[in-house]
Amino acid sequence: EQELISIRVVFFAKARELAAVSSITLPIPSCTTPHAALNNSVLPRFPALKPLIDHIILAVNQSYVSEPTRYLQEGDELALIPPISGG
Amino acid sequence: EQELISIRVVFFAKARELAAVSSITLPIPSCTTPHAALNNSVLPRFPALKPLIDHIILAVNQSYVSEPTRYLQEGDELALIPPISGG
Amino acid sequence: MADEDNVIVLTEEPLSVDSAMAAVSRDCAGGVSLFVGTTRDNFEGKTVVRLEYEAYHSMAIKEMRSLCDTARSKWPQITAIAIMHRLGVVPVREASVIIAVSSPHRIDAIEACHSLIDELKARVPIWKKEVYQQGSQWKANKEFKV
Amino acid sequence: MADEDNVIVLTEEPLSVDSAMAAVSRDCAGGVSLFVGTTRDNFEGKTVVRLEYEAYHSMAIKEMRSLCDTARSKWPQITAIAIMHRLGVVPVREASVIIAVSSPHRIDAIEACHSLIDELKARVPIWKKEVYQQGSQWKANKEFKV
Repeated sequence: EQELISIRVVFFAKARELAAVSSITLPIPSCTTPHAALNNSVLPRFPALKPLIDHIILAVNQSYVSEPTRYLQEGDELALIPPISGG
Repeated sequence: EQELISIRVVFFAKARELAAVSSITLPIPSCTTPHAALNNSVLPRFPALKPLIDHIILAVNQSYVSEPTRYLQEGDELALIPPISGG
Repeated sequence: MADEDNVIVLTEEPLSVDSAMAAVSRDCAGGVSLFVGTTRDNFEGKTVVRLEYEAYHSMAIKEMRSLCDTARSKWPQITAIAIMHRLGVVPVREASVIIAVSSPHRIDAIEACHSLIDELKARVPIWKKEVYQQGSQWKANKEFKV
Repeated sequence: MADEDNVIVLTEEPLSVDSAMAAVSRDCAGGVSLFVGTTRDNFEGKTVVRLEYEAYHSMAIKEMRSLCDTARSKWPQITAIAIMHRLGVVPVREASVIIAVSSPHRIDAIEACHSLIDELKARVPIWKKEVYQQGSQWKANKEFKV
């Protein structure tokens, strides 16, 4: 039985509309990358996000995810960021 | 006896300070270029302008003088423009 | 350099160029460059009724602070920066963003201000929904890259 | 294009960024770029107490109109331009010049605004006397060429 940790997932703009929720708390296996969490834990719960998924950038704890990706930690905040349009 | 015309000469900034006057009406020979008017009619009346003269640009009727220069006309306004510093 | 020399605002209140100007005015500054993004009344033939903005608030603040740091490292003479972004409804003609930069000489303020609006559009997680007479659409900045 | 789309002001009254903004705001504009030149408190180690400006009024107006025409021919998308210059005494931190340009897309407003302040410094017959604690000096823009 793999150890589970708890992360917070936040949704914005089009992602929030499609998911019909602003944020959730989500159990995921430890040793999960942000992209794995998206594909294996978030998407199955929110299939309506599929059309948007190729345009989403991820952020962890308010920082854009860059390579190499570290594993998510207990209490991390994972953000689904659709294309931005500020300014 | 050469025909005389009357022009207005206006002085600004450092030129106004050195000349101790803002504007004068000046008789000059017809068929006089702006630079000839400056050298032959203005400078002799205002020798205090000598130190500034190399830095002065001329304008006729609110337009910078460009080559070739036309002769001044009756009623023209000749401006002595020291280096500008607006903005 | 103090926090009051980098003024960052996210608000649902109307933005003011005078307050952006006041935020960056300094005795030692000779030039202030400002950029104001306003709501335009049309997009590709459609009439825009209003814009609606939302932000990932905590990350937007963080990214805007980072933009200030980057600008200051590229233009060390900058005396102050203000970045103000409006959230919620922004009617036609009103300001959604104001960027102001002051410096002793104008070239630094002008270049930094221009760079800051470009970088804001590329990095700061704020989203705009364009509301037309018929329908609406989430926009995407072409600058968004990361 | 009407006269109210090129707003030119020479005044001894304080200048306001809000009024420059208002002068160029248009429903069809998405961006406004402003430049504000302010009185700096120092020059080459000397404390500046104030600036004093004078203009060849009629020619300054004429040259500023010409700057608007040139900007509009280079950036045809410009919706409005405001050029405001203060005359007389301008205390430290106050604005001596404000340039504002609006357009549907920001790059035109930004580039035109930058060009206009450069061209104003090169062509418009306005003079600045810098007054120090001890003495004063007429300044010269390095851009002055003609």
